[in-house]
Formats: sequence, C-alpha cells, structure tokens
Amino acid sequence: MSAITRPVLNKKQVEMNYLLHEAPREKHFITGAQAMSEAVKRANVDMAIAYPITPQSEVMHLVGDVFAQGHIKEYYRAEEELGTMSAIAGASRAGVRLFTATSGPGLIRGLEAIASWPGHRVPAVLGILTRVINAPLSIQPDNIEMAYMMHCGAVMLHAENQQDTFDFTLAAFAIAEKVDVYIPVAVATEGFFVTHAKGYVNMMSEDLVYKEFDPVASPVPAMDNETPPARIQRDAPVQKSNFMSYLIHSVWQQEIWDSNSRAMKYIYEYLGGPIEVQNPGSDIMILASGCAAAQAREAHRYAQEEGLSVGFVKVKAIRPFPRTEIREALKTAKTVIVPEHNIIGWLCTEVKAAIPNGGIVHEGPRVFGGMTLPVELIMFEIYEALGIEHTIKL
Amino acid sequence: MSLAYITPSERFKRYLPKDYVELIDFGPFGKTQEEAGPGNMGQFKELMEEHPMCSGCWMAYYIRLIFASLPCPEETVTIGTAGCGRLAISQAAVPFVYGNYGDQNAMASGLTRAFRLRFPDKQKDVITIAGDGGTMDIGFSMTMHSWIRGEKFTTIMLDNEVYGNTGGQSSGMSPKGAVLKMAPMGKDFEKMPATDLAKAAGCVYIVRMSPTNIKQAAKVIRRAIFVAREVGPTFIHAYTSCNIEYSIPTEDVFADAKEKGKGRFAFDEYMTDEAKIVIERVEGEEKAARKARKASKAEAVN
Amino acid sequence: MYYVAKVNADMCAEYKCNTCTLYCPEANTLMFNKDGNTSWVDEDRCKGCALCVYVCTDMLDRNCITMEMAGHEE
Amino acid sequence: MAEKKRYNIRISGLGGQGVVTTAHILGSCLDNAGNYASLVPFFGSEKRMAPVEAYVRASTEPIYEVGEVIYPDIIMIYHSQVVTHGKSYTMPFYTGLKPNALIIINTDFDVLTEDDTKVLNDLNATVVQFDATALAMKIAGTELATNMAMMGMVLGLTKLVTTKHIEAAVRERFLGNSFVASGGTAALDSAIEKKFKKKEQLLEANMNVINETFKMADTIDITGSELIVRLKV
Repeated sequence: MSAITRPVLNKKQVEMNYLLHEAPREKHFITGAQAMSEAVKRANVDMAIAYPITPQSEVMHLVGDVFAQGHIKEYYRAEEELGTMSAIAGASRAGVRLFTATSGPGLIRGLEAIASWPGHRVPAVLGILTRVINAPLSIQPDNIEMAYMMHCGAVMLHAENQQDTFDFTLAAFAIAEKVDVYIPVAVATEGFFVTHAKGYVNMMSEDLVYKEFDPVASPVPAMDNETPPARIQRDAPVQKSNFMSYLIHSVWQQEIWDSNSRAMKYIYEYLGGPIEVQNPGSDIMILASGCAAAQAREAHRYAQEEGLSVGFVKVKAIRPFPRTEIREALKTAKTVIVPEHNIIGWLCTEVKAAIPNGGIVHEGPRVFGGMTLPVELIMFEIYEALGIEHTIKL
Repeated sequence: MSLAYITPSERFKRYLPKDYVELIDFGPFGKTQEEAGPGNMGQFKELMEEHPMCSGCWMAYYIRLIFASLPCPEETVTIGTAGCGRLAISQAAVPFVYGNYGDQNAMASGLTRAFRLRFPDKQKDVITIAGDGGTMDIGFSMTMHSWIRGEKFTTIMLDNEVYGNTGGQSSGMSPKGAVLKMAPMGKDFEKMPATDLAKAAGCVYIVRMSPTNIKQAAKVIRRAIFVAREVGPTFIHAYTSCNIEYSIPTEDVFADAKEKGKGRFAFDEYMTDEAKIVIERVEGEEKAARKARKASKAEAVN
Repeated sequence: MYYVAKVNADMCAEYKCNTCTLYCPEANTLMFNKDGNTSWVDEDRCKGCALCVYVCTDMLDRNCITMEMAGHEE
Repeated sequence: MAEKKRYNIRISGLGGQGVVTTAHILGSCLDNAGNYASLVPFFGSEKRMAPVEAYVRASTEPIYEVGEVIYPDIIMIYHSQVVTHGKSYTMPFYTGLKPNALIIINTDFDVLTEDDTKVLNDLNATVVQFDATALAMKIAGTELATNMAMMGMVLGLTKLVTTKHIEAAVRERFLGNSFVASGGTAALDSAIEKKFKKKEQLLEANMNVINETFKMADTIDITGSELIVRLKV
C-alpha cells in the first residue's frame, strides 16, 4: 500500500454536450501536454497506464499527477508500450474508462496491440504526440506514424493546437463510448510543437466531469462475469474452422469500419464537423491537419492581408476521412496546397483520392525529420502557384 | 453473485442451447470440489468442450484439469495467447481473453487492477495460461514485469519445450541439445530457469511439476489462485509434452510425463511465509467445511 | 476408418475405479456411469490416443479398455 | 530596430542556464500584459552544458504558427561559446536573421569576428553585448540569475511589457501555479530555492537584476545606426 493517500473528490457529473458547449470556461496559458492531461482530468477516467517516451512523457506523468490528486482511480507505469497497450486491452474487458498516450516509436511498438483494439471493441482513448520513427533517429515531431495508425480501424482526430488537444481529447471519450461506435479514438497532435509549447486553452471548471462510464450500457458486455454470458470470448474463433474464421473476421471488420464511419455524426455534434473552411471558393486552397494547419492558418492570414485568393481547410478527422466534406470544400479550387510534417504526404494522398480532379493537389510543402514548417514555405508555394514575383529565399 | 446471472429461469431453459443448460444443471458452477472436482471427472458436465487439439495431447489433459480445479469458475477469467493451449482454453465456459503475441501477463495486469477498481468487495480470479514461448520468450518482459510489479494473479506456463502450434521450433524452454526447427544443429544453450526467474522477480508461490498426480496438481492450482488473491503473483511451471514434435507415441505420453517428473520437472514447491499463512488458513477452512458437510449428511441420513 | 476406445463394461464394473476418466485429454468424452459403476466412451468425441488404455492396462493392470474400429459392432 | 506587430525571438544557450525557463516567463509576461505569446523549447534530450534553444513569439494579435523560429527578429545568446564554439543548433548563430533585428549576447568580451560583423552590418542589425552573468553575481549573488538579466535586457530594450508584468510572471514561476517545463528544470528551481532559503528573497533578487537591466537598457538607443553596443556591468 502506498504511504500517500489520495483525496476523494466530489465532482458534478454532466453530459458531454454540456461540458463542451455550455459549461463556462476560463482562459489558461498552458502547454499541449498540460491540455491533454487537463482533458483527462475532466473525462472521469477510471484508469490510465503510462510509459515514458520523449516527447510525450509529460502527458502521462502529468496524468500521474492527476491520479495522485484523486481525479482518476488507477494508474501505473507499465514495462513498455506493447505492455501498456495490452494492459489497456485487458483492463477494458473489465468495463472501465481508459486512457494512455504515446508517440513515434512507442506507437509503433504498441501498434500490434493497438491494431487489435477496434476488433476487440476497446473504447479507450489514445493520445498520440507525434515524433519521428524512421532511422536515422530524431526525436522531433514528424507525423509519419499516423500513416501506420490509419488502417487499424480506430477513429483518429488531429489537433492543431493546445485548445484542440483539450477539446478533442475530451470529446474522444464520448465518441468512443457511443453504442453505435464503441471503438478506440486516437487524438494526435505534434509532439514538442504543441505538447511542449504553451498556448491559450479555454477550460471549464475541474469540478465538472463527464458522466461515469457505464459498462452495462455498452454494446459489448464487459467480461466481468456479472452479465449473462452472451459472448464469453471476443477473439475470432480461428480454431473452429478456417472458413468460419474468414467469415467472422470479415463481418467483424466490416462492422468496425462501419462503426468508424458512424463516428462522423458525433464529430459533427461535439467538434462542429470534421473540417473547418475559411474563404471557400478561393482559387488556392491550403489544406492541412494538425499543427501544419496552424502554419497554414498563418499563411492564410498573410495571404488575406495581401489580398490573394487563398482559402484554408483544416482537417480535424483523419478517420473517418471526410471525403464528402473535402470534395465540397475543394469543388472550385484551382490549386490545393497540402503542407505536411512527413515525407510521404499521407494527407495529400488521401485528398487526391477523395476528389475527382486529384491533379490540382500540389505535392507539399513537406518537412520531415521533425523540422519546423516555416510559414514562408507555404507562402512560397502560394506565390509560385499564382505566378507572383516574390523575394522568399528558401 | 455471478452464479445468479449464469442460471437461467426454468421456463427459459427450453430456448437455450442444450450444452448451456447441461452446463448449468450438471456443470461445476457453484459446486464443491468433492462434487465437481478433478477426482470426479467423467461424472459431471465439464467446463471445457470439444477442442481441436491433437490426439493424446498431454496439454489438453492438463487444461481440463485446470478448469476442474478452479475454486470459483463463475468468477474466473482466463487470458491466453497464440499457441496450442488457447485452442482448448477458449473452448471452456469461462471467459477467455485472447490477446496479442505473448502479452497475456500485461493484459492480466490491466484486467486485475480494473476488476479491483470496479469490484472492490468481490474476488475475481484472473489466470494467464500460456505456453513456454508466450510466457518465457515473446512475452518474457511482460511476464517478468507483471511479477516484479507484484500483480495479483496466477500465471500458468504450459511447457511443452517447443513451439508446437507453429510447427516445432526451438524455444527458450527447450532442453539444451534438442534438435528442432530453428535449432538444426541442436539447441546450444540451456533451458531457461523459469522458476528461479519467478523467484527473483517476486512470485510468492512457485511450483514446478509434471502433473501426473491429479490430486497434487489440483491442489497446486488452487493454492496458486488462493495466494494470488491475497498476497501476490503466483507461478506454475507445468510439463505438458508435445507428442507430435517430440515424437512420443500417444500410448507413451503418460510414461514420458512420469519420467520427466523424476528429472528436470521434479516437483518443487516454493512459497513465502505470507503465502504459507494463506494456504494454511484456506485449506483449514476447506477441511472444516468438508467435515461440517459430512456431519450434516450423516445427520440427514440418521 | 479410425480407432476409438471401448470399455468392457462388465469387467470395468468390478473395480469402481474411474481412474481412466481423469487422464483423458478430451472433455466430456470418457465418462463414468455412477449407476453401473462403469466408464463409457462418447465415440463421436474420442480421438483414439489410447492414453486410457495405458492407464487401465499398463498402470492398473485391469485391461478393461481396448482400441477398436469406430462404428464396428461386435 | 523598428517597432513591430510581431517579434519572433530565438534564445540560444547552454543547458542549465535557464533558457527554457526564460521562454516560459517571457510568455507569461506577454500574456499578463494582454498581448499574445507562444513559446517553444527546442526539443532535445537537453543535458547540462549542452546546447539548448527556445523560441518565443510575441504579438499584439493572435499567433497561429508553431515550431522553431527559423527567421527571428530577436536573438538572445546566453553564452559566448554559442558563438565562439558553435554550441548551438543554428550555425552560425545569426542564421535566418531578419533585417533590422536585435541580438543580445551574454559575454565578457567581443565575440564577433570580422565576417560576422560584415553580415550583421548588411542586415542593419543591432548587437548588444554585456556580461549578464557578472551582473547576476553582482546583484543577486548567483549566476543562476543570468537568465533574469538576459530577459530584463530584452524587455528593457523592446519595452514590450513593464516590470510589473514581469514581476507577476516571475512570481507565478517561482511561487506556484506554474507549469514546470521539465523535471530537470524543477530540480534546478529547487536548487535555486535552497540557495535563497526563502522564495520571496529569490523573487526580490531576481527583480533587482531585472530592474538593473531596465536601467542599463535605457542608456542604449537601439534605433541608432551603431552596430555593436557594449555595456559595462
């Protein structure tokens, strides 16, 4: 037993809509890591499992502080990421609300277990604070890891700044636990650029928390031996016959991806939609997600000041991917610039595939290895696309 | 009380699958070991159902024994991983979690803690049952760390000294010199000292055995579960031969297990003082309960 | 075309033994009938490993179980 | 340098000099003054005496962009070795400097080479060199207040905020309600605290250093044409 006793807190439980849209908020100047742990504090999380990794270690050690303060009920440091992600999967069988966060190589190490979360119907929330994964190693915020995460079935949100990190993380719990979703939600944001940097975050009082997780109301009964054994095991029964395992796997996975697409209506409800559009109908649209969207927003402002026909699309939801919404937003664009923090350009590829005239999508600008994406780089592309003379030297 | 949830109402029974109803009427849920323990196997409906394990599989026999020995099957969850064992474990009427490769002890850590969080006043037993590969090779760090953290659940290693499910590759638990796939020149290092590792990592009750003596094997399983409830991690290292990869004729499987029980699987039981106190108390209580039942039976007869 | 275990009920009933049922690797397959004090085999489930033959013959020297062709009636 | 809507500040120093702490306090100062700020430490496994960078953006309007400052208006150099030994992530130290910019260097000698001087002249930069460490020792009695001297100088020169805003930010940092940047920094903070015994004393000593730098800054005209200003401590 620990010598330190944790205080018992008495907090008011409220619905997510009230928490996100109605509860009075106060402005704070905090880091992205802090914002994520503050969201966890208000999400009424039962259990969090931690493993340190730069750059995100602050999130899970701050969540540890939140545990010590009595906001969550159970917390420990696991042996490594696969152990962490497996323990999350194990704990979810008992019917509790769960959170963990990782980044870069940690995500890749845990991905084996994470990839099985949706199929196991684990409604946990995963923080991803992006970081380079490929050699040569760098610890900077390159978000190529998200490309590996995109195909496992989880809902994925990409936060632009500290405020998004707070709001998305909080909303993620409600989305994950919806009866017609019930799969994990990953909230990604760039490590360091957001996690270690301070920004303004409007937060509601910490005395308000999201209503308690109700495992009895879940569409997949907890394996707690308390409910009738409607289903006593969750794995595909490979052993029964190959034909049966193909069949079960396929219907099961189709259901996962259907659940994923059903999350869209809740992304509208809680986050006002999967994309944000400024100046629709402009000749040039800058489309970005995560903190590349912050750089794009800045470039968009410069372009406005210079009177250029430039619009801005921020993509908040990577999975489900907002195909229809993006198609609509880029309908009349002549050029689409997609700034990204990775070498392969996964967002660019997705956008190209989503619109009928993929040729208008410009490859880049991209920075990788965790380099900063200077706004000047985006301005350069805008000037070049519009054929305007400029003095930017890169 | 979970037993109440398992038991259907009489009128609903006709709509339930026959296997399920038989399990409630004739299975071991809520019964004592004298009524439905390993000593009476063949006389009650067992928790395990038909499984696809090989003919004459000693591992299947031992898994059957585990389920018959559970102190409280209606409050037990098992966790396993890839390997032969899960083919049978998943066929039991006890919730089974099938995780990723070798992660059973990490999953069990999360599950055990979450159970304690949700049901502080109730005992839920968590048991990981995995092979030598899952426990000592691919799952090694998760196994060791769950012990080091003092997680309160039971780990059972089904040691067949080979990767049986994937076609007979050498494992860390294969004996030195064994010629197996991926060790074509013979395995060139010793069998891993699993029980020593468990002791070093802080397991409070550790047994190595070749489970040929059913009474003893059942007692060990129950002890491990009782101690895990109160004191800390417990570990059973059991020999469950692979008659296919080691080419043991099925009629010789039992003899082989007996022979191993005299050799590298000689019975070895370790317990801490704390574990001993729990064992003595629980077994004393069980004995008293048995006596009381006998006495009341005798009274009823008179 | 495969072998399954067959219990000679008359011979078996003499011993009230039940030992073979404990060592069968299959669940609910080699069963014990309390009324007749004999073991019996659910032939559909028997995989024919003969572990029970070892128990009854080699260990106990009672020779009540034999391996026979499935479905073959005497 | 001319007054601007937005200042992008790059701070280069060595681990343990309080570079990241300065960025945090600078950010809070600007926040207290009703302006907008964003700050970014350079991300590395920072070790004592290894290069460290931090970046602060200050503006009168909201700031969206994040990340390292590639094109700074202000550069603060906490150690002469950043220039002379290249202990920096940005080589040479003025890489990316915008025209009409300000550079403040903590040094007890002139660190600029002839080549540096030429480049900075072409960019119409102002370089202020002063021995912030000596000043910290003289006034606060500890070199750990070097970062306060540097911060005081940049704010004294740019007049972005008043000493009242600074005091509030320093108070927040050392007396509570602050968000600690890293475990290492927290340990450092407590080392400082032990040295001063009382937190109030620490605050007072820090403020004395800052007030002194404000006085010194008043003696300089950074809008002038002089490239290099050297201040006596």
